[in-house]
Amino acid sequence: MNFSNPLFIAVVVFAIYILISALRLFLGPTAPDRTVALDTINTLVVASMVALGAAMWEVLFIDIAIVYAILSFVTTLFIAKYLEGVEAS
Amino acid sequence: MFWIYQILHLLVLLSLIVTALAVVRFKDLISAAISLGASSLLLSLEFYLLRAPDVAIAEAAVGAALTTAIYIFAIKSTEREEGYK
Amino acid sequence: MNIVLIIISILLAISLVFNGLGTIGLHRFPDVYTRLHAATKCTTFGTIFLTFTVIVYSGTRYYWTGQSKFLMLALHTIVALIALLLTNPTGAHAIARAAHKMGYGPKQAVRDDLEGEDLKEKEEKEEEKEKKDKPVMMKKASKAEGAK
Amino acid sequence: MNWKMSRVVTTIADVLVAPIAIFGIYLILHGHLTPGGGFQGGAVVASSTALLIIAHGAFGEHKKDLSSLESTGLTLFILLALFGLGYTMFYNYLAGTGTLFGAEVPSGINPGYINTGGTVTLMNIAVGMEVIAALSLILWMMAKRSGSMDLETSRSEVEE
Repeated sequence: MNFSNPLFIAVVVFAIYILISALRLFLGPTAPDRTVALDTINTLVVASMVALGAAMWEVLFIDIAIVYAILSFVTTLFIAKYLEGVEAS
Repeated sequence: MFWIYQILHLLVLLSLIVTALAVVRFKDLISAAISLGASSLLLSLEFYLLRAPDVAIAEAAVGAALTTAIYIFAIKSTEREEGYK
Repeated sequence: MNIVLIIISILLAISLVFNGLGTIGLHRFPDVYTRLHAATKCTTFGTIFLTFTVIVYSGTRYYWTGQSKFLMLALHTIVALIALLLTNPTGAHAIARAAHKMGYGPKQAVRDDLEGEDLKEKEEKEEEKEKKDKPVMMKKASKAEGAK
Repeated sequence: MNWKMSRVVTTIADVLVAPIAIFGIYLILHGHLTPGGGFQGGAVVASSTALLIIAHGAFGEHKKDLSSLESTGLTLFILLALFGLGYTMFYNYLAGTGTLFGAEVPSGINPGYINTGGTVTLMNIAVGMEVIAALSLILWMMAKRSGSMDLETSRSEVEE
């Protein structure tokens, strides 16, 4: 592994963004806000997985990013469908 | 340049702690389920960083998609008592 | 300086800047809809540019070394890009629809175009209209055939 | 949870169901060469079932089919384990025999030969069948029960 690859440094910056989005998930006043934060975390994690797979030169690791993108979509749909039937107080 | 890798681990584990604290702290069930989904997704990223793609796929499939789905089906059949927050 | 390195740095910088803007917008905006707008759009755009970076990186590696591993890397990244393009806007649409159905209005907004409308009823009316339209067309066609 | 979602979501879900299921089957069948295996691939296929349920509602009666598939997978796994009982349990009696799954493993750097798994491939398939059926059955039953008292029945049930 070559740690001086620019993609590795990009992944570190992505990890900082993930931490900031996790703070919004902690603070967000309503449930849709938290869902938005979850969606942002998902996209950032997919991005960092693609960058890490390219930096490690492993083809199989990109497949995990594809699975992850599709499965996080299922999670988002489930939460959205539950929230559709709930009334805010 | 190995310290970059360690900083990466530190940041991911820190955000994992934040989401895990959110799971324990929230009184609203759906917010706790959302935080649990985020926590298990970040755990999958941590397994990926440790170069265990096998466990990462299992965690992403079971922890993120199926467990959240089952929790939401369970929450759906309860009654909501606490205020929305 | 290599020209490929310059291209990769520019694409990576665009990706990092847009992802950062999305994350900042998640904290700065007051409302669910504006937060969704900032977060989803900016992170999708940034991630698309990150996949472009990886494609250029692995493509040039393939050109230099000739190993088929790097070509596979580029192709799998294109599949990941397609998956991301399909899933991300749909998730944003579902969240916005759920928030509107829950009853959260936009803050500081001048007007809400969808206010007071029940989306479900509107869709059902549209579907009924479509169902009504189809037999009418069939009848017209049969009439025309009968005239012949 | 029995009503339909909007048309955008149902269209994209219809597009994405088949690729997810195919990717899960790929994970099951390549479990002895690449990361993955019976449990992981089965969970991915079951999440495609979750996508179908979320888009179109839980309709139909599939309890008998799914539990018979689960029983078939478990029985196949136990039978495969018992076939190697001459030596020990789970003995890999197909390895190195040159039959369909028992080709010999080449040494050195190689691109990865598919048919060298022995009984591991067959056991992965059995475990995959079991996990697909069990997780889909859990999801389908919970969707059916949690939505039965709700606002309105799904459109497909009305049509039936």
